[in-house]
Amino acid sequence: MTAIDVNPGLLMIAAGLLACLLPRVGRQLLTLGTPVAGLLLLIATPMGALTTLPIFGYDLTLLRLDGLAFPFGIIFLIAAFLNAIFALHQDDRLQDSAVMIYGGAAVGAVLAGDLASLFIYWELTAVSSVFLILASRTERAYSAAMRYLVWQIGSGVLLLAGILLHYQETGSMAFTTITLGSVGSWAIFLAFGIKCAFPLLHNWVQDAYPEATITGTVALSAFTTKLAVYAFARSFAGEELLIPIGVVMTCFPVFFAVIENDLRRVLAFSLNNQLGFMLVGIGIGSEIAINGAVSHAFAHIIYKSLLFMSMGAVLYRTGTVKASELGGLYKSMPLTTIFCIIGALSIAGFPLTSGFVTKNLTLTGAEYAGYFWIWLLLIFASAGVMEHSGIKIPFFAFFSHDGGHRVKEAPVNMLIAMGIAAGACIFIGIFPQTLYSILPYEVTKSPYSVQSVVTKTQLLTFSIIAFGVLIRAGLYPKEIPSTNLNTDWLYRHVGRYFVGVLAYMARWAWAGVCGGWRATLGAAHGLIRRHYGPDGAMGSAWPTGQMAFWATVMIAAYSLIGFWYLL
Amino acid sequence: MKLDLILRVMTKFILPYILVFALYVQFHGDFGPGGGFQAGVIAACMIILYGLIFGLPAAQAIVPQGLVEFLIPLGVLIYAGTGVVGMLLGGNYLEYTYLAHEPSHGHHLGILFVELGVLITVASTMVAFFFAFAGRKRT
Amino acid sequence: MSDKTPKDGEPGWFERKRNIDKVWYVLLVFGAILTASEFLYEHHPHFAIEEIPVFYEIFGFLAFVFIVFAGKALRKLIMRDEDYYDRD
Amino acid sequence: MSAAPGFELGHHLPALQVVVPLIGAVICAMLRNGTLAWGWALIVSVLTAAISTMLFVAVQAGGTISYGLGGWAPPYGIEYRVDLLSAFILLIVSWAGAIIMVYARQSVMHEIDAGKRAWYYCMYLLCLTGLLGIAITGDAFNAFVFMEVSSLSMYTLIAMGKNRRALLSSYQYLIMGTIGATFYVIGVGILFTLTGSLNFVDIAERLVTMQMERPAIAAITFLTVGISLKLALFPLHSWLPNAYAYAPSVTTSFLAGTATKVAIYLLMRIFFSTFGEAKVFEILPTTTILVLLSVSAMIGASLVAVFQDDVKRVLAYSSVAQVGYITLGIALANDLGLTSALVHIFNHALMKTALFLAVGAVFLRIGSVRLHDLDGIGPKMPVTMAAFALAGFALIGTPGTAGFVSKYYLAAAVIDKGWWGLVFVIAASSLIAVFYVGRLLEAIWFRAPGALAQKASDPPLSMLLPIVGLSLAVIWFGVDTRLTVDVAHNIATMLLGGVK
Repeated sequence: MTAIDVNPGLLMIAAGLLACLLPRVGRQLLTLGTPVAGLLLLIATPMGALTTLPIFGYDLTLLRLDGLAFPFGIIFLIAAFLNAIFALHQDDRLQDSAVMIYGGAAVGAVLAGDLASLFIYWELTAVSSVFLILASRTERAYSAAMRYLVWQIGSGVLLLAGILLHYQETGSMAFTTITLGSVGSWAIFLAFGIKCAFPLLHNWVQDAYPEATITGTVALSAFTTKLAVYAFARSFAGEELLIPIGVVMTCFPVFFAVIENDLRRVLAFSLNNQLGFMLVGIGIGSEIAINGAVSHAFAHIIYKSLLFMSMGAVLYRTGTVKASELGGLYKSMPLTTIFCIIGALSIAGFPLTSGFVTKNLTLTGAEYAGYFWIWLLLIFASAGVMEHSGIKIPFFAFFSHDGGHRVKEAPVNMLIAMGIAAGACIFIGIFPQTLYSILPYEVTKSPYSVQSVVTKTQLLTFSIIAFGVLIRAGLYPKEIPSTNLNTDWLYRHVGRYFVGVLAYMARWAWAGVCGGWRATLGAAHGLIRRHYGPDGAMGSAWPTGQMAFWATVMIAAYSLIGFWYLL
Repeated sequence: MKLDLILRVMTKFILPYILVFALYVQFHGDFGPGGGFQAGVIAACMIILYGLIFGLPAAQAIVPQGLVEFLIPLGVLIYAGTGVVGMLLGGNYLEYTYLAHEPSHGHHLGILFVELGVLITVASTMVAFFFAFAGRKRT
Repeated sequence: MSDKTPKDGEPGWFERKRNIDKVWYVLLVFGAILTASEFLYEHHPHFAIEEIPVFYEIFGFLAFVFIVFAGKALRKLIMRDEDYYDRD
Repeated sequence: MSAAPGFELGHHLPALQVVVPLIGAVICAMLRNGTLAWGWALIVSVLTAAISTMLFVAVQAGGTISYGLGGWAPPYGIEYRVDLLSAFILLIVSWAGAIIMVYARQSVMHEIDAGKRAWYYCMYLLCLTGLLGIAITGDAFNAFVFMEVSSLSMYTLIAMGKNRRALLSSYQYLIMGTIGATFYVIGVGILFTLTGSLNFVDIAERLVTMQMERPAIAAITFLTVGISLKLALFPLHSWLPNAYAYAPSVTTSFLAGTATKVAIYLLMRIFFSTFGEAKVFEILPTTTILVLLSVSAMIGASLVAVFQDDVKRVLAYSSVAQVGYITLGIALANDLGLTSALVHIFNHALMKTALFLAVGAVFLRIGSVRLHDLDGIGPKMPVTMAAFALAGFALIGTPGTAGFVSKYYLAAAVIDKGWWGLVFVIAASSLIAVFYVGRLLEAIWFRAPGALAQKASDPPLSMLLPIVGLSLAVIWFGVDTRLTVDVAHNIATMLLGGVK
């Protein structure tokens, strides 16, 4: 191992742990400096580098750098850097170190070469990121964080089970292409799927991200799901099942986004939709489609961060991101407005923005492969993106009817972070070759053919015109403060009653058997507390007689069972 | 009770015989029933009886608390030390064969010391119990 | 856009009916130009549907309208009070 | 009889292992002065640890060592028998004893009255003697005697706690411990009437030819339940939390690191090298019962730990849960399962001792271990609490720490057996551990310090060193598994080799 072959992810994690102990200035230097150091380290690492460490009887591949890992590593580090600038105004030990460990784990996972390491980083992203939600320090955020954690750990557990099974079947721990078929591979697929917010497994994104802190949401939007995209690109490239899944993901969130009132939740829906594009690319699996997915992830992290940052700035200044309470902010926050519009144009994929040059690759991939319906639905989803991210976000936050907020422009550090991100969106849009050069495969064609520019512009412009028509005709749905049900209803609402009924029945049954003894069953927090808490049957100090009683019960049970077996 | 003349005089008479009986039980241990444990209890009875009749302070004047607390570990030390001596002389731990020139003498000697240790510890522990209970103030 | 923070009650540039109309007409004109430009370059359609004239314009418009109306319908089904989950 | 005259250290190591702390304890009691007694006890415990290390090396090199006490040849005399399993446990117990002793001086000065300190160290060494004795003896009844030696001294060690409830806890432990010991001795008695022998190896040889009759089952029953009480297997665990919570800090650390581990050793000794795996696990449904109890412990006790307000109680309930991991490994009765159980005995001793020592340091500084009083204490005692966090992460099973190694092997063992559901149980239990450890860490590091925590600071060096050392060892043994896994694997192979 040469000095340079160190996983930059480990560097970030170490710095994150160190940051815990430092005063504010030291932490800021670390949060800014470490991503830069990591970037330099990553660029200096020769392509194809491979570092292995023998442990537990097999080789852990600590570092594996290839064409697929490189762009993801780069963009994760850039995202960490942008987030660091964006967070400079706040003094929060917890978030500073959590976000670095989180980003570090994501980078580490991308550069890890075996499934065991992947699992470790996978869990680390889950555990570290939950602090970004907890850091909101509200009751709502706490319960959202717990639900988030359950999903994330669930994914981790599934991944672990999948890895072990996969290892049993193939004898290989290598993190590389996996063919769907065995139970193990399905478990891994599903574990990735949870983290990638597959339809029906998606709701933790909309549930948790809007509850995170202003800066936390930016980091959350960058790492977790894109790590899953990377994992799919690494292990399941060309797996056709991903295409229908991806298409569904591009389409269904747009309907929910239209009626959502919380603008950060709208962005969370839009995140799902964008992931769908990437998954379709991975599912198609051709060189151009993979390029499309990777570059889309790259560009997406930047403009989605930008959008979350602009909404963060709005939240920071006005204290709300509810569409029904906002509007007219362009007067107070002009720069934020401009940056937000640039982000919106990018995500919608207007020519000369990063979204255009990357989404074009995926669409071209679908065209070349001749998937007509896929292509059509992707076009449809593009119009959908225009609706909820391209128009809705900037329109309701900054224009629309005046919400009456008279606030200051966003803090300088936020403006700088947004400015850099906005600049990057346009830079990539104008000079796509810089991004194309680091993609896994060579890109030969420029995205800017007359046809593609004209047709995409037509599509998007007429979407805007449709918006104009609807809003002028008063047909556009009003913004109403509301909660919109989603799959989380199942476990947040029905689940509660279900658990309640179960617990009631269990208690009843127990009472019948042991005369008023309290049940030890129950899943809901209150129930567990009732039984396992300090006053519960399990948690309280037992009288000596009760202990002795149990000893007798055990003796009797063992004896009976033993004699039964000898009969 | 201190005023009861008969009890006081009789106790003073009996005490030496109790001690002699204790020593008899102790030394008779390898041939008949008896040994360090019983002897220890009997010896302790002497002090306890004295304490009952003449009061706790009087008993503690003969056997101070500090001495009792010293004797308890001392007995164990004698027991364990005998074993170590046997070990140093070439046998296994607690092997008395090499304590004397002849194995049977060695064993005799070994048992004697071990029983002495037991006597000291048991006697002093019993006394310590008595002191502890008798010394408790009513609350 | 004005640089100074506007006073309360004074409508901003984007809140005057006249200006909004201006933006709207510019948009319409731009749409018209785009539609016209359709006939000025050589088409390389991958799918038959792309050969329909003004396909992208119609598709974009209809897709948008569909999404909005579907959303409105969806609201009937899934919209609840804001504090829905907070109640016990 | 045997052995040529002349003293040879190597030959007498098994005896010295027990005799040194025993005589040390006695002399400790005679010293009367707390500080002197501590110095002496430190020397003795380090010597004891050195002896165990030498024994371990000797056993690894030359195989099982047998030592006939008093020169009487086994199986008629009492045999001290050191095989790899015994040597491994001796190593853990004696080193835990030595390391905690380094720490003990300041803590004991703070928590025990001056007049009782020498007695405290005496009892500590006696307890050490008893625990080592259980692990080293090859005689079933002698094991009972040592069990009583260790238990009686442990009751005293607990009762010396400052809190008045320490007395009640000690009394409860006494009742339960006595019931356990009685069951054990009943079991041994039945075995004696069956086989006419008290020597484990001899009993095993005689049992091989016997059918599995009802008395044998009764013996297994009493032995298992008796030892289960001692090792706090669910639902016989309830003496443990109070005993841990109200005992002096040093006692708690020592108890957590060693006492349950030795009981587990005894269980393994009886299951695998006395009755044999075939009798216990194939004829009887031991696996099912133990798995059920272990799982209940892993989930139930962990859940209880989540809601405790006293840090020591959180850790105590976690210990009950962790014992569940170990017994689960035993219950699987396969190579990987036993390996994981043994590795976890080692690792859990390591991390729990570290955690309790750190908590003891907190108690020294602020006089409370209620979670509420620990709010924001992290930045005030950074080194202690960083070590606490490390050990806490290990408790969860974070990769890179010792806790992960044991869980990894346990999961592998479960999979090897084909029981997939249990993987999720292990994961679920770890998840609950995330909650209770996270709750502690959140309070310690991320809350605003309260009035008590404000004036806290890191403890003196003599306390800090063991804490830091152990928590670094937690990392070390998370990466370097030669000592733990390789040895444990050899032991597992030996135990499953069956009764000769």
